[in-house]
Amino acid sequence: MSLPLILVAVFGTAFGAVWAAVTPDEDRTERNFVVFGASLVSALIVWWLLGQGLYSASFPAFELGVASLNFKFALDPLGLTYAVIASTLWVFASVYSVGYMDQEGKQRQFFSFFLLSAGITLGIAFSGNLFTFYLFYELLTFATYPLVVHSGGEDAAKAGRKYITYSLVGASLILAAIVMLWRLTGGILDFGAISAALGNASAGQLVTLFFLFFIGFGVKAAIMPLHGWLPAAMVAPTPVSALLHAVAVVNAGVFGILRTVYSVFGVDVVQNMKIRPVLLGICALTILMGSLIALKQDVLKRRLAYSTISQLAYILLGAFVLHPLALKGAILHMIFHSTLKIVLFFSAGIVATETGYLNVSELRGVGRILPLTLGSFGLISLGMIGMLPLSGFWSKYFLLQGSLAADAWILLAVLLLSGLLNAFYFLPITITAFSGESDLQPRKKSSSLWFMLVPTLALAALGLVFGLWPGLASPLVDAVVAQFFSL
Amino acid sequence: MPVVISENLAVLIVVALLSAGYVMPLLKKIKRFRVAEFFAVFVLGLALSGGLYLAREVLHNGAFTYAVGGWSAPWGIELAVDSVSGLFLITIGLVAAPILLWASVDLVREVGSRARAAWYLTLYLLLVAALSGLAVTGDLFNVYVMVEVATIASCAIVAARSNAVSVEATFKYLMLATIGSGFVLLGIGFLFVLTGNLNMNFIFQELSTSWQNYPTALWVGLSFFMVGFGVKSALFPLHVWLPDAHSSAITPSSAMLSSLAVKGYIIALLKVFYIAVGPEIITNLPITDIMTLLGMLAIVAGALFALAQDELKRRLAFSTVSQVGYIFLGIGLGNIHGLTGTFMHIISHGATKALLFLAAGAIIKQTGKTRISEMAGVGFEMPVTLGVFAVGSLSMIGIPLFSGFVSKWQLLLGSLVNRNFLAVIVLVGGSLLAAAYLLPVLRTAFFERSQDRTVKEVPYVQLVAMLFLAVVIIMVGTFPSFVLQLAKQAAGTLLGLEVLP
Amino acid sequence: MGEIGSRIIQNYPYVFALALFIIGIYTILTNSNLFKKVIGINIMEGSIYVFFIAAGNIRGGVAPILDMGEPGLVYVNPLPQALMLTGIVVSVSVTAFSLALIMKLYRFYGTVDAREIMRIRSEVRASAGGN
Amino acid sequence: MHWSLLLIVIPFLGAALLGYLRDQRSQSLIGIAVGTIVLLSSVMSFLAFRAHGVLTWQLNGAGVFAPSLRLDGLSALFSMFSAGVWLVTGIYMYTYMQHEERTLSFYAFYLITLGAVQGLFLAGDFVTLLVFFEVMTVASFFWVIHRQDRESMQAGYFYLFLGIAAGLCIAGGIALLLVAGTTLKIGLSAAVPGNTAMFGWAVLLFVLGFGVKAGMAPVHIWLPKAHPVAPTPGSALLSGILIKAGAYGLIRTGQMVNWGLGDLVPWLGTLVVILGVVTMLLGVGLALLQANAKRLLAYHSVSQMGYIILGIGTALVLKGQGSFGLSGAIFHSLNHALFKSALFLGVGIIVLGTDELDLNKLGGLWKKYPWTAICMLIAAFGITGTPGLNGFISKSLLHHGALEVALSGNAIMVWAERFFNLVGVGTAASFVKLIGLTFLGKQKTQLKADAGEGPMLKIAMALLAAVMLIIGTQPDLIMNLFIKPATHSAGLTDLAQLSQVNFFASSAVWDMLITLALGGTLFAFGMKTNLFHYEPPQWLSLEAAGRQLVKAYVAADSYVSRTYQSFSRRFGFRLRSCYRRMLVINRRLDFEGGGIFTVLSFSNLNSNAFLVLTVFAALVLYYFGARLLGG
Repeated sequence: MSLPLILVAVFGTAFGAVWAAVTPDEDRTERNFVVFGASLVSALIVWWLLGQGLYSASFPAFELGVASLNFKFALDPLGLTYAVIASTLWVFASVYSVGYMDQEGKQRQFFSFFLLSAGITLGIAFSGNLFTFYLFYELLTFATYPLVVHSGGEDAAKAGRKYITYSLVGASLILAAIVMLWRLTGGILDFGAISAALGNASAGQLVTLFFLFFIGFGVKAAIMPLHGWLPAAMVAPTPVSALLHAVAVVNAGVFGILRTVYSVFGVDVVQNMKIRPVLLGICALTILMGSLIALKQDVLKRRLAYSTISQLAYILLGAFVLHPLALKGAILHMIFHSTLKIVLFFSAGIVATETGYLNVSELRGVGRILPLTLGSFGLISLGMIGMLPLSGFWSKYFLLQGSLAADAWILLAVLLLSGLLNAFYFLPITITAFSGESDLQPRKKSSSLWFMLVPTLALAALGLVFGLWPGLASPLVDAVVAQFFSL
Repeated sequence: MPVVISENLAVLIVVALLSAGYVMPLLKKIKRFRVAEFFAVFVLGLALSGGLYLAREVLHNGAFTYAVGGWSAPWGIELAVDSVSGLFLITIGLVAAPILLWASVDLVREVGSRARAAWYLTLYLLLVAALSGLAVTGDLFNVYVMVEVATIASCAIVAARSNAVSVEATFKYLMLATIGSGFVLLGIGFLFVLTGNLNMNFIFQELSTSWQNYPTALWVGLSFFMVGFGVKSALFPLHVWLPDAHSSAITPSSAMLSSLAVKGYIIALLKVFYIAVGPEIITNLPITDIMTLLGMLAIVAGALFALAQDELKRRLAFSTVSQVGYIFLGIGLGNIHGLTGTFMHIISHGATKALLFLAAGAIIKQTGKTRISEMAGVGFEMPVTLGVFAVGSLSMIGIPLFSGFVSKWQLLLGSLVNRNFLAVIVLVGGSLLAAAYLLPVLRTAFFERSQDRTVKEVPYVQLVAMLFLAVVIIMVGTFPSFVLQLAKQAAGTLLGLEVLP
Repeated sequence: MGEIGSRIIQNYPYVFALALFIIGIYTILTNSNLFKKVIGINIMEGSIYVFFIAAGNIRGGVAPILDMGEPGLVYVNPLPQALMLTGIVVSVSVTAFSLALIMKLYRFYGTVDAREIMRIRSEVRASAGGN
Repeated sequence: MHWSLLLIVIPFLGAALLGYLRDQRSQSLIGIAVGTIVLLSSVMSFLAFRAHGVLTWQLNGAGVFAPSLRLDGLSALFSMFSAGVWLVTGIYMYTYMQHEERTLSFYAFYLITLGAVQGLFLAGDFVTLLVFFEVMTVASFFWVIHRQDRESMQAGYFYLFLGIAAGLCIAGGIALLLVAGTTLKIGLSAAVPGNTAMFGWAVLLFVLGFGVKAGMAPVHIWLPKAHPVAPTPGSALLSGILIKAGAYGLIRTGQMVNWGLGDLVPWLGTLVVILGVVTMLLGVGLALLQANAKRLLAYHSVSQMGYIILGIGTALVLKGQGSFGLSGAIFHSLNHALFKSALFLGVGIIVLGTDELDLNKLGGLWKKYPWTAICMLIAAFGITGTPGLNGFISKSLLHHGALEVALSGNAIMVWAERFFNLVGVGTAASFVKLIGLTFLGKQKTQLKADAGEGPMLKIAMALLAAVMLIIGTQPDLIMNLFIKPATHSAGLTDLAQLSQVNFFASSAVWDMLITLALGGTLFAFGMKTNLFHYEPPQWLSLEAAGRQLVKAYVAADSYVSRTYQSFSRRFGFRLRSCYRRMLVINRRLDFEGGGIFTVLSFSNLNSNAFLVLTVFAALVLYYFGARLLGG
């Protein structure tokens, strides 16, 4: 029952994409319903799978013929987590973008690729072996490129070029790594089965492989210094920035690294590679540098982009500590950061559409015009800092525990310091927005405002709910931890 | 299929194509010329089905030889039908038919008159026949004859549209090709002097016992072959004729040359080196190193030259140079994976490059724009064409589920088996460069706005042709098991290994 | 010296063929006149024929025509001769084709000099605005 | 326990209700109503504690985070007096807020903060405590920036960021505790942890985190910035209650380490004592130099918190025998809440009438403000520790504690005791200054038309004064009713020595009177020699150091980024030009010709034929070369 459902979830959205593409320009309502419906259906399917209980299952691959390069889907807690995040947020984002794109052109192109990327993301989540993963990962780049350059113009083109260059280079590294792995394991690429087959590989080979994967996925996970594309890609329309650069694409990179560490190599192998300090160092550096650079950004979305960079490094940090608690923190942070960051992007988008302001320095008094938007922005930025009672606290709390339990003391300082830095670059935004009077003469709110506002508020509320009942997420997360650590 | 046909099938294919070719001029008088064209396509279809049948035979019952007219070697002409020939026959059928179908729409307008069109068809079928001959031939005599026929025919179809540029390109092509065939002939002469035979198997037996006595002479002969076939198949430093010829010829010709003609000579080269001379001699002589070297050089340089082009067809021509580099790299690797990769790339690049050229031709025909920089927004006027162009580009870059990936994968494996990491880097970088010179086309076509909305999509026949090729690419990419098995077996036959079906 | 000399004397056809080949190549390379290039190609191919016939020849052998009357006759190898017949045919056709092309080129460029054609062509491209 | 839940819920409901009320009066009525309800229910819950002892309440089934509440003597006491002060302030605000703008937001955050504070005092485990701690920080932040001018913004950022840092410290401490394997429950002393070092770090982080809120040196810097700019009720509550949250946290931390029994963290007691002394000295020293009334009071809050911290420190040093210090700290928290809010409210009344905070510009106001003058005088006596007023009681308790540690002969402790008296002198001096310069002498500024003390203001002040007098005169009642149970629930069971203390022993009284006298003389001396106008050099303050640090960072950062950008620009430019050049060469080599390329160009037939030959030659030569090399 599950495999067909997964196929529906993955390719149903693709079908929706085609539908959206063939819908004539003027039938906006129809297209909107298609977009919303398709993402809703896939989300429902994912939730149904979740409801089925968190078993790991891998489905009969259908033969691609290329020696043991099979097309294989699998269902495991880790993948399911990513799927749940992506598909759920996609529903909200579809509502939001219906509102946001109301005035924009090229809707067919936008929405078809929007849905296509949704399906591909689910494909990444459910892929059962490295080859399938690589396939969808590669496709994601091409499916999201049109969204990045959607706004047109020279800088969009430049950003798109940057994005695709970075991604393709990363992907090609991954391809090389996969081929080497194939050689080493004698053709075994299924997640979970690889590490057993790596027995006769030399340490040097393993480390080389690991770093090939790390750099390859690190591009999308925006590890410094591979992050260049992310701030540039902020020229995209806001729903795109929100989804792709807070939820789908960057998380795909992070998810890839999680897969590499836990499903490909396995905890013990990585443990024995003795490279943890290097990895942790890189992550710590990314966290701090990202925050410090974010401090200097005046363009709101760029600031958010840099905060994303540093927040993603938290997740990787948790992954590399190789401790159950830290992994729990990492997975929680993957969930919470997505749900929080998307709200920030949404609010920024609303501000941009309603007032036309893009810079932090212009926001003075805007809070009076858009109280709900800026209110949720402020609330959620508290969450990003890691203050109770918002969800952001809990992930950092487990990250801290994990890294301390694994004797990575320095991380305590890093995490606390970066929390403070987050406060430095997030809070002034809200405070300026609510203090003083804006010189903006009041104009009527655009008709589609509520389409954008409702998802924003709902997700903000979600952040609060998770903060007060972090237990809601724990069955899933504990399942992931139990999957990789024999506790 | 009746026995008499099935066992004579190999020669029947060639004969059928030849005779069909010679019938064409007679058909130029009939009322609707399309009939003639469709007849030609139909014959090609027959050839394809025959090729498939042979391939299945070979795959299941192993290779067999066929003595033409019952005269067995060394007196008679011997055809050696093995998986190499099967694979290449399939490639020919899969690619030649859609190209001709595409051409059939406005061939007359392209070449000027019905009569010329009819002769064009003749030449086209001759070329195909010669290539199929190369696929099935078993001795050097035929190799020479077929190579010559192919050369003249391909020169002729380049000159089909008679304007200054194409004629000049043709002349250059002809000169170089003739020098090349002179070298090939000399190479044949050397082998003959050394062994007193022209049949590949006999040559193989002779050499395997006695080649240490005169390695230098053998080497000189092999160098003659390499240069001769290198010129004809546009191995990098010898590719000089290709860009002019391919960019100035009419679209079907360019597609044909890039996707098939070039490969035909490579098949011949493979036969000479691996069947006639034999793998162990090849691996003992520095040939493989040289081929690897030239292959890598070709991959990089071809791509760099392609980047420099603004004219779409010329860019594609240079990309052919680069892709031929992949094929030679595979030959140079000389292990089972490498050669499998070579064969897979022969078929995948055949389909892909044909598709790209046809799409480019469609764009040029509808918009009259030859430069990429002028093609802003074409994607919205001609979605299908640009869509299949995208398919071709992705396959060329080597994205999974497209045929290009399969061959790249095998090549990567091959270079890893040889611990040749430079080759790995070059392969990966090559596909990045391919992305660099193909994706801008799509970007310009889809993500830049154009003013005029007047352009229309090409007629559906041409769409069908292109879509067919796209489907081939995707099917080979997604379910390659049959072709891949064939390619593996072909590589096995060349290396003298037994590959289980 | 003597020994090498005698070998040269013995294999004079090959030496001759080599000389011819070099002459042909030299003609192709040095003459910018297209006709002369074609002639050069013919010379080159001629050298190849010589090479083959020499290779196929056997001292005192007779033409390979089966004669039941006299057994024990030594026949020269017919294969190279057959090959060369084909080769001659091919080269004739190539020559014809290239001559036709030269005529067309003369029609287009008004000259049969390769350098001239190069010059004109690059001028045309330059006027077309380069590539 | 239901009463305690009410304590937390009611204020938030009130805040929600405020949204529907536009005019200031009804808003303030809501405020007063909520304050009353909260006070009543806190009293009720105190009675419940008297009846049933410690009450705990746990929200189950929430998985990772299970909020829990705990009502014991300490929390009951703190919640009660905070509720009381809140109510008084609410009454005060009825008049005061008529002179402020944006009353709605102020009232909303006034109530939210009340809820947060109550929750903080009633929290049953440190995570729950942290929740309310953060809410309190953020909500009270809006008091500070309420004026929204540049100064208040700056002060607000200081307050907010330090508060958040404190929260992060506490969070880190919690994580450390968990890993160290001890309980997070409040009110239990930690079981012997698995990892003592980690436990020590956790305690240190707690001290730092709560110290920020408690205005402990050297992280007190937010306090003198925030108080002057906030509206008077805000500063009154900040200084009266919010910093007590820090003290509360410190006390609970002490309880967690079981007041030094078992030497889990041996250095803790000494550290806290030193911090306390430094805080006292710094606060009073800087207070003496202030001319701005509110800032003077703010610095006094610092020094008074120093007393409290010192008390906690002595309790820690004495390992379970320190009931003097601890009870003194608790008692002093109560007292300080009372007189410091009274003082702030009084100053607020003056400000309403004069818009003047500079003491040197005030004077002779007692005629106009008799009630205020009297109440502030009482409060001043209280804070200076005059016998008969509340301050005296707690200070003498603390002094006992100090004496006890001094008996140990340890130099630090001896000096601590001496500084204790010295600070008393300074305090006295500066309050003589405050009262004298404000109410005595001749009037320097003329008053506004509506200047004067409205009934509500009078009531507020009078209430506070009355309570202070009651405490001052009936110390034993208060001790037995509140302080002893609180001390007991704070983890000190041995309270024997508390019962035999005689507050009004002549020696103690004399000490205090001498201190006052010395204070007076110091004031006179200071007024003669313009000692009070001395400006301490900038570099002394931590804030200045921080500013230097930020400057240095910014400079370094800008330098690095500039060099990086210029480098990358130049590099990218080079790269691009090389790339273009290559393309041009390729094209010319390909067919465009020109210059040398006419000969080399691929479209040159001769060169092509030559190329073919060269390749052939190269192959043959390569072979021979290979053979020569290969032998």
